[in-house]
Amino acid sequence: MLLRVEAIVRDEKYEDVKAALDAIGVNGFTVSQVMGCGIQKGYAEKVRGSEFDVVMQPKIKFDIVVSSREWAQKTMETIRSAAKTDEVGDGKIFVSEILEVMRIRTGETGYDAINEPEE
Amino acid sequence: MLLRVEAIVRDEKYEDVKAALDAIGVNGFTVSQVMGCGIQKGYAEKVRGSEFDVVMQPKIKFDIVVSSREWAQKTMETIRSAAKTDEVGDGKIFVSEILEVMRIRTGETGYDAINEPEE
Amino acid sequence: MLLRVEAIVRDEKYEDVKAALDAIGVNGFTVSQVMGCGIQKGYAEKVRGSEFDVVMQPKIKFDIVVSSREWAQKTMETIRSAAKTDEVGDGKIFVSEILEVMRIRTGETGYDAINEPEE
Amino acid sequence: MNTGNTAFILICSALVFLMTPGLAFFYGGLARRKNVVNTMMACTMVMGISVLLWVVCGYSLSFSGNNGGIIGNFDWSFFKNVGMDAGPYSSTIPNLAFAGFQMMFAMITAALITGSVVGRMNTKALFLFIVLWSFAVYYPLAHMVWGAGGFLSSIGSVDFAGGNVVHISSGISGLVLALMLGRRRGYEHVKYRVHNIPFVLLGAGLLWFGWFGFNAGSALAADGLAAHAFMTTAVSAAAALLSWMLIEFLADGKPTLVGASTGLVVGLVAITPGAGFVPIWAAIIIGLLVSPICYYGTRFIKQKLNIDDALDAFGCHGIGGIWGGIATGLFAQTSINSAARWNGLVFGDWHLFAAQLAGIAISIVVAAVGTYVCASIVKLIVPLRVTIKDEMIGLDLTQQGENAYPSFNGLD
Amino acid sequence: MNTGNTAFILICSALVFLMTPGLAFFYGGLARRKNVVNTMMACTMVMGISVLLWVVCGYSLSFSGNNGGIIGNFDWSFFKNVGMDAGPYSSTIPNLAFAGFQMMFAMITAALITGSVVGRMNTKALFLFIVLWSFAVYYPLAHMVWGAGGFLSSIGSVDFAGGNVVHISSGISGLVLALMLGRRRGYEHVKYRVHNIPFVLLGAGLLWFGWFGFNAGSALAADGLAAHAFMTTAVSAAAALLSWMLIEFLADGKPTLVGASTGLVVGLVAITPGAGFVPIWAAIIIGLLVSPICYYGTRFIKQKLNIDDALDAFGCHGIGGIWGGIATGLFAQTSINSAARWNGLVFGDWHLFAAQLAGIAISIVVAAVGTYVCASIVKLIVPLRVTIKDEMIGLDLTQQGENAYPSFNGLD
Amino acid sequence: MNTGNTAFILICSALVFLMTPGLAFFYGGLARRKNVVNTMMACTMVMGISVLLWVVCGYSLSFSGNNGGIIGNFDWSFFKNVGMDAGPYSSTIPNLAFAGFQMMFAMITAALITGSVVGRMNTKALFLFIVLWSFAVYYPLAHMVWGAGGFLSSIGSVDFAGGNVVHISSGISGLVLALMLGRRRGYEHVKYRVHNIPFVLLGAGLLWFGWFGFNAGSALAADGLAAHAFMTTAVSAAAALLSWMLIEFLADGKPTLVGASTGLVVGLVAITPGAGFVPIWAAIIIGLLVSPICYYGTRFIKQKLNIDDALDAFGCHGIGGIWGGIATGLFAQTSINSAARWNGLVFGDWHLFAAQLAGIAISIVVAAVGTYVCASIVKLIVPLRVTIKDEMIGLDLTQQGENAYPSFNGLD
Ligand SMILES: Nc1ncnc2c1ncn2[C@@H]1O[C@H](COP(=O)(O)OP(=O)(O)O)[C@@H](O)[C@H]1O
Ligand SMILES: Nc1ncnc2c1ncn2[C@@H]1O[C@H](COP(=O)(O)OP(=O)(O)O)[C@@H](O)[C@H]1O
Ligand SMILES: Nc1ncnc2c1ncn2[C@@H]1O[C@H](COP(=O)(O)OP(=O)(O)O)[C@@H](O)[C@H]1O
Repeated sequence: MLLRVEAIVRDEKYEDVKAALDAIGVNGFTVSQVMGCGIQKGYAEKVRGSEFDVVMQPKIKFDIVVSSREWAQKTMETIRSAAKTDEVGDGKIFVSEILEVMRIRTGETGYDAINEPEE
Repeated sequence: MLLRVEAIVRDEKYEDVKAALDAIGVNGFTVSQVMGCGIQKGYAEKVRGSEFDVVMQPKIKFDIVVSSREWAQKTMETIRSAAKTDEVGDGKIFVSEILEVMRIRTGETGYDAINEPEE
Repeated sequence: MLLRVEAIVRDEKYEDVKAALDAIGVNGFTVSQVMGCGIQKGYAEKVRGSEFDVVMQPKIKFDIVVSSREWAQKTMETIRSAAKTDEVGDGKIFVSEILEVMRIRTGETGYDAINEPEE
Repeated sequence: MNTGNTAFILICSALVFLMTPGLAFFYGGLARRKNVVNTMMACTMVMGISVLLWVVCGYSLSFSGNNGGIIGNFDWSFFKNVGMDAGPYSSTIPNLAFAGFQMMFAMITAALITGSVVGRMNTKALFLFIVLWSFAVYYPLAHMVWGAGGFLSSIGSVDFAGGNVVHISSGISGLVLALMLGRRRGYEHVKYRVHNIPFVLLGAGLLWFGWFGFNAGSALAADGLAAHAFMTTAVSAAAALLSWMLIEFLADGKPTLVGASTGLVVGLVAITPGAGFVPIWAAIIIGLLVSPICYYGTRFIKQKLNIDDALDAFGCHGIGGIWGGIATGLFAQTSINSAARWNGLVFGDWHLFAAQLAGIAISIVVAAVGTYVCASIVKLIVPLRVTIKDEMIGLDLTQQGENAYPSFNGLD
Repeated sequence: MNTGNTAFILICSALVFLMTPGLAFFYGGLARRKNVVNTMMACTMVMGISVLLWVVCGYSLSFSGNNGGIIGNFDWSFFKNVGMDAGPYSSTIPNLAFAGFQMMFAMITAALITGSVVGRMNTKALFLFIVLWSFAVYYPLAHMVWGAGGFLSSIGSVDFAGGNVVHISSGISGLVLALMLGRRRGYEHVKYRVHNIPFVLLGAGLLWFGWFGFNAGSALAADGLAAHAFMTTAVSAAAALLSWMLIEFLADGKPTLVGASTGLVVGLVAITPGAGFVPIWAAIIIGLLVSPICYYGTRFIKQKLNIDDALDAFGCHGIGGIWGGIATGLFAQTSINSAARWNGLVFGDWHLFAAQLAGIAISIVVAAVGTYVCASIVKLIVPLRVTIKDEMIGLDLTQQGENAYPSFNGLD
Repeated sequence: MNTGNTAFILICSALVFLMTPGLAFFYGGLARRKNVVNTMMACTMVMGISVLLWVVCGYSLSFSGNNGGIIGNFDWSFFKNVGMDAGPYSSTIPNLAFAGFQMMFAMITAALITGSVVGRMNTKALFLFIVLWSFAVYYPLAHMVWGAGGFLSSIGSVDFAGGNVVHISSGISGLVLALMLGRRRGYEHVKYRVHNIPFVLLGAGLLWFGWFGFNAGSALAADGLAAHAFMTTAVSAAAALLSWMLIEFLADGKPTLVGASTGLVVGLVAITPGAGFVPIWAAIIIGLLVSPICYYGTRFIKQKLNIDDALDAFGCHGIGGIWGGIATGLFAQTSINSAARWNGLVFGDWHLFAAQLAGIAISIVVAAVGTYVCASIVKLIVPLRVTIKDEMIGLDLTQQGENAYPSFNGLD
């Protein structure tokens, strides 16, 4: 079963999460810059003495497609322990189903498309 | 049932949509900058007298994960009324299923992960 | 059946993929800038004589929602042939299910929301 | 004719010129991302308008002849009779060099106004406004303050490098224009964040650099007075930079770069009228005080009066310029520059102080009335303001058809 | 020796120096995001090459001695005999100061060429080309126009600050190189959007600032002629800025900032050869006309002739320089500067006009032939063009191994 | 008093001023995106501190009187007795102009240090440090080298424009501070990529521009020596730019823009002490050699010694300044400038060479000890370093409460 694990984490946790994913041997992932708001309502910024609410916080989104429930579980736990600060704004992890994968280079699909041949 | 509502709206509607989502009490959302094309084919830009087609238009993508069909419906309607201009290029809303959610801070999953405790 | 075809391709293949999608008459798509890593482990960059690994590579993500399995197949093949260089790092295509679509401008849903009326 | 003085004034003119592109970055950096090009365009088109009008008849109206102390005549139109020889304003430099130096002042003044109107003013209306305003406000004021027989100089009011002519006039004009335009859509709840802080510093750095030419060059010679004005300029800017940082530090412990940049600019504004009149220790005081004055002044205008002086053209230049004019009346010394007829108030003589107040008041009236009239005329021809839809999409795309950085969130 | 003149020329040299970094921003801003570093690198490496070659023998070949009116000799190589005393070209400034001033001209000229080749030229080939081109085109032309006994000056053709030597030569060289390189991949359908419009304005602002040194400094003294050239420079730029805005306004109601910036630059180009020869009213005409000439010229070259003169080095500098040379033949007055032997055509004398046409024609031939020969030699050593794959990935990564802004769409 | 010289020094002062904003861009461009504002703030606040302290007593301690060859006195505090007339250091320019020129040197020196500490130093601690350091290191060194009766000048060591005072002192101070602060978190594995390469070039371009004022202005007159220093400055920068490109070309075929920019800066550093002493051919050698010295030196410090000299304040200014001081001892000629008592080593006299080594050694000791003491005092008041959490979030948000470009990956 192909699953997409999508994690929205704090900006400053990017390097830690990346290192943690590398450590468990994830085969690949895609990262993008997003802005988010949730319970954490941002901070107040001052420009020349006038205060403004900055509600949207910069976050980093990791997208990892994995080929089993176990991997999804493992990935979630790894991300969680790397990204946690216990303060509001730590982010969320979403899991959804992927029907099909293809590696553009080889045309491989399914399990082979996201796992390295030697594994 | 966990659902992801994903809306692609006009750049300049960002603040209106955000305000509308705040108003109905959505618990959180994630926003990113994208480029899109559809029926709307962009505009022509002139640089030193030479004309260029600019097909891709900047758009804003909202991602909102909600915990019921009703909320998904409500969210879609809210976005639609805030983002509509009746001109080509207003964008699209996509709904898909999410299997699992986790709040990184607490490790809560499912409904609790995306709803504030006091609710 | 509504499907999302999501392709992560090389930066420099953006124009080729776009042209190829236009050529088969895709009705619309959304593009964003992402960073990725996979088997391709980046390159080494030198700043004033010190070497650094740059693991994350800039990639382009295409999101195309289509209304049938045939279109999904056609879209995948089109992207693959436009984006392929046969070198590591060409990227991946993911397909997932979409439950609902709405065109913001008209409120149309389902098939009509993503296909032009004249078709 | 003196080659040292001529070299100095020509180079200072180039330095003052650079202030307008510098201002484009100061303002452009502060603007929202969707209004960057439009904000910079305002300064850029002013470069064209001010120079061309100056040659056509602006210099003549400001500095040739005298009609009732209010305005000059047309004898020097198209620089007729303005040549390579010395003119009436300095015997050691070519009349053309003096004309060039003064031209840059006309340019930066008009450019300063545009800070009040960003995010909502129609480019066409702004263009017309700048043309009319040059005639209605700038040339008369320049003549009154610096022209032979000018009314303000005849009452003994002094303005070394343009406190009245440049800063008060632009600040007041900006304020009136902001009032006539109304606030930007959503002024109360939208967050106007600075889109590019390095650009703000770049602008502030170029302004300071150019300001050395502005103030030291106003001695019209490469002499001790120029060196004095150079030093008062530097120290006032430095003091204001530090006092703005201090205010922010006391407020929340985080002095900002936008604050430090703003501080140095208001320090430069405040010393402008007195640069060649006040002693160096006074320049420190002038600089230290201008930051709190402008900090709280800006806040009061925007939050209490609810006036959308978008980038604080009034809050910084108007208020800072008024303080500078008053401070000149407090601290000027005839021993530094005998162009001042009396010492300042702290040395016990009230004459100069009174003349300064009168000068400031008259400058305010001229600028306010002139701006109101000009903008009212423009309104008959084109609307002052863009449509709400254009404002939301942003003025870059709707007024200039451009996007400042299309490939940063888009693709190349 | 005169301190005022020496101060003026040294500072003007610094101002002209700043034009090359300014140009790096003007060009870099206009480039695509994947070619920014490479575009700026072209200007930067020219700074190194031009200065070093100038000291080695460039100055000598341009200004020492005379061989048939075509080229100088090697007597001043490594600045032997070039010292703190006055040289043959001015009795009031050190020969070293004159050498420094002229050095900056050699630098900016070579840098201008690079605008035609962005997005596809091999950095190594460009490096070699600039070296050869300096010998084949720049030093001969500089000698012919400004050197003692130079051929073009002997026929009475005049060039105040470098219309032929700087602008026509760089424009034509760029055009020939663009032709030899061929168009960028996908030239017909790819959209070349400006990646950073504020940088374009920054570059244009620094160019204008530096140009005051370029044109006024060409008087080689801080005198009335310098002031005159200062003023013609300003007004031509302003007029061209406005006329470019007008063209765009008439076309679609949206004057652009890239257009205004381009306008001011072509205004500066056009006045360069005549800055110290034509009256001020003529500078207005020269500026007003250069914008339509370059606007339609650029369009014709790119769309009709289908030549990929990428950032319009020819369209702006070549065409603008030719117009400037012709305009000098139309409007020059011996009463302004007796270095011109005759008045211009509008005053009824055709001699200067004819000499100008001859000068332009010869400059074009020298630049075109020289460029063709140099590029052909380079081609024997390294390919002129990068591979298609490298072109697609972008020259920043493939030629410099750098990414201009890695953390803007990536991550820090 | 001479107007040409006065004009020259005032304008050169403005040019040197511009180096500090330029440095803010050079450093800011090299920094990570989350530390841009903080890096630029360091340079900006130095502008305020250095100018204010200079007027209060810095100028006096550096240049008024003499206590044991080590430090001056307080006679010129608040510029008492510093006026429009000539002072003891030059008979042709106002004492105020000399004071202004020297003030800019104090500013840029302090700003240079900040390059070593980016990404981890507490802004408050840096502020305090700069204040103390000015007294403990800068004023004594300036007095020893340039003050009347200064110890280093009395032993015959020469420093034309600040090799010891500016570059060695800032480089060594940066190094000591970097050691006391420790490395940035994750120094071993995190990749520090340059966040904005065009800003690096902008900074380098403004530095080079300002450096003409720095070196040529150090002649304190617009004369042949100034022109000589102008030329050695240009050619050393150009040679170093090219030799840095060559090293990179040999390493992997891809010369970078960051490399070329760094090369030109170290070329400027290296020529600074000898600009008005060495012949022009020697300037080529000095420039060609400084790039490999700094390239391998920087590598050694960062990779072998594992010192986090973040933006290479020591690697470029310290090492380059030491090489420049030595090179002056090698190549100086009394015939160029009789302020040097002996010729350099290559001309067969070892006296100057020995004096230079002594001067360098003493400068290193003063800077190292002074920095250590000052930072130790500061540590008693506020921690030198920010918390780990603040370091990860970035100093922009945690120290300044700002984000350099909030709407680039965010939204406007
Ligand atoms: N319902 C949601 N849908 C999509 N993204 C969400 C949702 N809720 C939160 N997020 C994302 O997660 C981030 C952190 O959420 P927040 O509620 O502030 O913190 P926490 O998860 O620690 O309670 C937000 O900035 C947003 O990007
Ligand atoms: N099939 C699709 N898949 C993904 N995104 C789409 C699709 N169709 C449209 N979009 C997105 O929606 C935006 C608006 O679509 P467009 O067809 O121009 O307008 P409208 O929805 O008003 O007819 C596009 O710019 C694109 O980002
Ligand atoms: N498991 C994955 N989940 C999400 N994205 C992936 C995954 N594997 C690869 N990618 C994306 O695809 C890109 C190319 O993958 P890579 O393994 O380097 O090349 P190839 O697909 O040619 O073997 C990566 O940069 C990343 O953005």
